[in-house]
Amino acid sequence: MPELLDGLLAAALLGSAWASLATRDLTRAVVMFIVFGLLMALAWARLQAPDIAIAEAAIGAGLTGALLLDALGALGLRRGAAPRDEGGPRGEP
Amino acid sequence: MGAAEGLSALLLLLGAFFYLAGTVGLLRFPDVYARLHALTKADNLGLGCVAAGLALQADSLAAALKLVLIWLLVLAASTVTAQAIARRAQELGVSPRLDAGSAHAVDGRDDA
Amino acid sequence: MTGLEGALALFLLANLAVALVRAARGPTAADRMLAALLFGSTGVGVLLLLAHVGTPPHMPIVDAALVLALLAAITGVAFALRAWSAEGEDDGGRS
Amino acid sequence: MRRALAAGALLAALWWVLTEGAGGYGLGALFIALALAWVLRQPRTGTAPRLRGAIGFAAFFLRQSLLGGLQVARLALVPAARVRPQLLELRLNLPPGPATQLLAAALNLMPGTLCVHLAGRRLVLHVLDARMPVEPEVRAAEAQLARLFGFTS
Repeated sequence: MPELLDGLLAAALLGSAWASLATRDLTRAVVMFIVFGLLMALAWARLQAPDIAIAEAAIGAGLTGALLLDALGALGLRRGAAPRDEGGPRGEP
Repeated sequence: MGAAEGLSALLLLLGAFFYLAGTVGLLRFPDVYARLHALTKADNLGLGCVAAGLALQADSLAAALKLVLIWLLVLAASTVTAQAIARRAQELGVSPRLDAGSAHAVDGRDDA
Repeated sequence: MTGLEGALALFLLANLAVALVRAARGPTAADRMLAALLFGSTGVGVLLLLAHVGTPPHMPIVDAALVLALLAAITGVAFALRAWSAEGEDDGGRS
Repeated sequence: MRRALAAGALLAALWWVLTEGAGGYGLGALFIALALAWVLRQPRTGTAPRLRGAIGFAAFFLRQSLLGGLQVARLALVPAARVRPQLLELRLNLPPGPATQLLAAALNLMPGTLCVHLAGRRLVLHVLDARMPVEPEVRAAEAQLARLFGFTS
């Protein structure tokens, strides 16, 4: 049972990290990064390291996510009419 | 002891059920607004049941109240977030998918 | 009792893995963000359960859940107020 | 003075819960004093919640959010069920301010309602199931909040 839990956690971590890196859609990358931070906090908790889990939850999932989303908004505003031109026609796999 | 443990297990299972409902709703509901319903209501009830079930096992009253505090924080966070997203969706002109049968009457009243 | 909690944590994590699919392909930016918010609220539940798994329960993990709950609102509100704009093309495709 | 005592007692209780009753009140007193100073510097809204109303509202809210979760679970898990969304516009009886904001926040967690727009007394709701009697539910919540903030008299 614990092996299954840890395996699933590791797989989800790898999956979200890959999804965050391997996309040209910035919104998707940021959201997957937030998800990765949350999963990382769970992983630290699973490794019996609650202090690092707290730091990861606060910095990785909370503040960095909000800052990246804010940056995304600023980027979209500056580009004006075509907010996501480099993303191409929706980077769906 | 036995009764408290049984109730605790029941609440935990109930919490998992509501979490499942929230996830299925997120996958199944048709648009952003309906998905927000699933996210706020079902998930918060799921967390409430889990927190209550764990609070029954807590060593001290303060530890149990801490779980309740976490639940209240998540409640506040998710209703504020849901409202902010719903409001923004409406400002951006995302039109909700309305029920075909009742949409006309309501639309007429809303435009007035 | 610890067996039940571990099993439920696994179940919730499986829930999250399913929601990960939604986050990865959910068509609009808001759909992705909703999946991230689901990760937040379910993550709090998983952390609470993980804190009670094991023969000596590891209570400091509850504090991690508390911090996560405190900061969950910031990301969602930042998305709604700052990041989500000019989604017209997406929503036309959806509905 | 009453306000300072109530806020101070609440903050002390919060510290007690956060430390799980383990104490550390030297540090705690510092933070409680800082938070209290911040709270007392906030402008008064003129609507202090009543204790009796708070208990009634909490009971009402718990029952309604349980019903809300059950409704979402039914709509999500029963294969034949499907959502019938609609928009509903209401005029609130509560005066605009903290009471209406709390009402909108509470409605987000109650069966089938999601606040889409709130300006003054005008409230637009997204309703998950058009067959549900939403308006009586909103009015009941309004009455509870009026009691909470002492508007009934």
